[in-house]
Amino acid sequence: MPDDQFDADRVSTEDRLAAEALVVDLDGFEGPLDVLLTLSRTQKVDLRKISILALAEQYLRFVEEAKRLRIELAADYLVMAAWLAFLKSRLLLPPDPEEEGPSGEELAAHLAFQLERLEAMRRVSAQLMGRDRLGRDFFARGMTESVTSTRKVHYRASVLDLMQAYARIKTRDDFEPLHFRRGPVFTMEQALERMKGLIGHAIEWGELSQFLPEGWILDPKKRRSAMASTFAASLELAKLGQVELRQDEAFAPLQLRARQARS
Amino acid sequence: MSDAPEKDVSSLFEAPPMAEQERMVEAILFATSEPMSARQIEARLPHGADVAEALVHVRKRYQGRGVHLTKIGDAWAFRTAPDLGFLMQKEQVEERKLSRAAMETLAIIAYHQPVTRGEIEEIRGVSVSRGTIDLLLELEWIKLGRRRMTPGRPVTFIVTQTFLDHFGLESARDLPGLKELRETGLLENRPPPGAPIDLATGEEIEDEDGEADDQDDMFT
Amino acid sequence: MSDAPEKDVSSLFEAPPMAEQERMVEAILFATSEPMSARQIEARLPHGADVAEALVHVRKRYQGRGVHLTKIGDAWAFRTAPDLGFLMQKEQVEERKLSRAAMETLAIIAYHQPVTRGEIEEIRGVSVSRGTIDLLLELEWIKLGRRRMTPGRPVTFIVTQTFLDHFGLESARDLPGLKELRETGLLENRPPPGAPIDLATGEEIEDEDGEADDQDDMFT
Repeated sequence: MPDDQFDADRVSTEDRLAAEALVVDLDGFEGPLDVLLTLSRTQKVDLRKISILALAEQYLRFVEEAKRLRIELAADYLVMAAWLAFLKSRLLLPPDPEEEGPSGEELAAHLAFQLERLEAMRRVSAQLMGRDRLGRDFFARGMTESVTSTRKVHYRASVLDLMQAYARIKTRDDFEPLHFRRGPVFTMEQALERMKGLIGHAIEWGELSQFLPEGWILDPKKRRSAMASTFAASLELAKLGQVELRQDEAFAPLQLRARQARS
Repeated sequence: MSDAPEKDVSSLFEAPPMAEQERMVEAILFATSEPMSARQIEARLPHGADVAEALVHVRKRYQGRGVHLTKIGDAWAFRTAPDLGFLMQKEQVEERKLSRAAMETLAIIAYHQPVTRGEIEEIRGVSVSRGTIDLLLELEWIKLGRRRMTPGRPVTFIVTQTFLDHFGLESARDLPGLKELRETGLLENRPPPGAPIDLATGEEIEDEDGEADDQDDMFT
Repeated sequence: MSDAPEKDVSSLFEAPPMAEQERMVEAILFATSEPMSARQIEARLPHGADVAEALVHVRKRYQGRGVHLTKIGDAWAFRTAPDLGFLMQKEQVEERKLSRAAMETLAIIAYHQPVTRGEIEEIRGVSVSRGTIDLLLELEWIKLGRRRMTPGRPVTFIVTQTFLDHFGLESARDLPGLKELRETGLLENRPPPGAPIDLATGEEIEDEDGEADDQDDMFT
């Protein structure tokens, strides 16, 4: 027993030192899983044989240490701490037959799997980067040949360009400095001009809304402006005797057609 | 249909002898720095040429030489022998140093492809940092795969031919350590037991059942 | 120059065997971007190499092949065999980046297809020039879709298989949506570099190559 006690103290001192080192170095870590992986190395065992309980305790000490030093930890570090505290209780307490959900062992096994997988990805990432690489260890043809005779423009565009272009359009408004912007207005003059061009073909009765200009139909604000000016323009044309207007009842759609040639 | 007229017509377009086809393939591939697929090469050769066979000949001819014919996915390119890289300091391109996050993300995409952003985050235990995916797309080492047929239909990422070319891989099957990873089950899609907690976001992970097929696509 | 006794004592300063020198010269001349003189090649080779002899060997090896080692002035370079020049004709391509106007128009078509010209203008906030649409049609990245069943029956545009091939997409649906763009950091919180926006008017600044949108008086 005293041996155990002593052992536990010694480990915890080591852990504390390790935790302090981690806290100081927090910027170098990529999230809680990374910290856990680093902590697990202090156990110096195969990741498959790692003690998740010990690891959970080490991590909780790391978080306490950070709190003691008044270092603000990102939320995900705290989420992990809460989860590990939960896991620890599951591992220590006898299983409650009433309780739903996976056992502590299952949760621990999954965490071990995640750590092992992350370490494996680190390993292969290093292997990949250490391979012979184009432009560093082996090379492509430097003097590509081109016989000047047929000229063809090859447009280059990547999917990244495409996505950025779209993102750019969609965020353009965010970058504009604050200034009063006149809403889009389709002027009466424009509407008149347009209606004069169209009216010759309007032999049948047609609704006013059909005469709205393309590009002014989807956006409600623009539509309202176009509707108003188109309406005003049609009144003007009626006054000039070029169109006829009718409306079946109040608030019914307004209809118009070209005034019959001879009347 | 009689044979005689056909013969006459085909003789007009008769493929040159294999030795000649080989020369042509050699010339075409020598002239470009980009890998070319057999189909692209074929489009440049006289009608009736057997590109596959010509490529085999060319490859054999350059074995052990200072320049090799390498296969990159379904394309081909001449590349200098890697052991002679030290002679080429002048041609060496300044390499952009990749962050650890970018290297790991790349490895995860290569070994787990097609893979969603959520899965990358689940493996790394952190959210994918701003610009990491951006950088890898810009290098043309990754591209978009098919959307996952799971709720939310997330986009997936896969590695490209440029990636294979850069790392001297004939196919994604030749990734270092791939076999071992598969054998130890580390590439399996193992959902967390019970109520899944996503370490990156603390949110529940989407149901990822039935996508094992996707994952096998590249490697089987 | 290399004799029997030199063989087993491969000291650091010993020139590699001629076969090896030949490989080196081959690789150097393959990768270089301009013809190199014997002296330039020599400067790259290990000390004691005999460039002149190695060049003779390389030249002989490529005799009658699809590629020749040719002497240009006092420099050396690999060149396509003159009789195969005809194969190189299609190689002549001028790479040009798609203009910003075209890129944005293309993006809108890809994300919103089928989409009319009027709708493109609404989304972009500037009018779309005929030239832009024509270029995209010519590249076969877009094509005409069904006419809209609205007055005037405007034509719609959709993207093509060629588009999908070029951008390495299975389908346009695989493009990440706005939310995903934001999550992956593609949608940045600052205007991307090289994307000038005239803040005063919100109008587009003309492209360098003079392919400006026609700023119709439509909105003024």
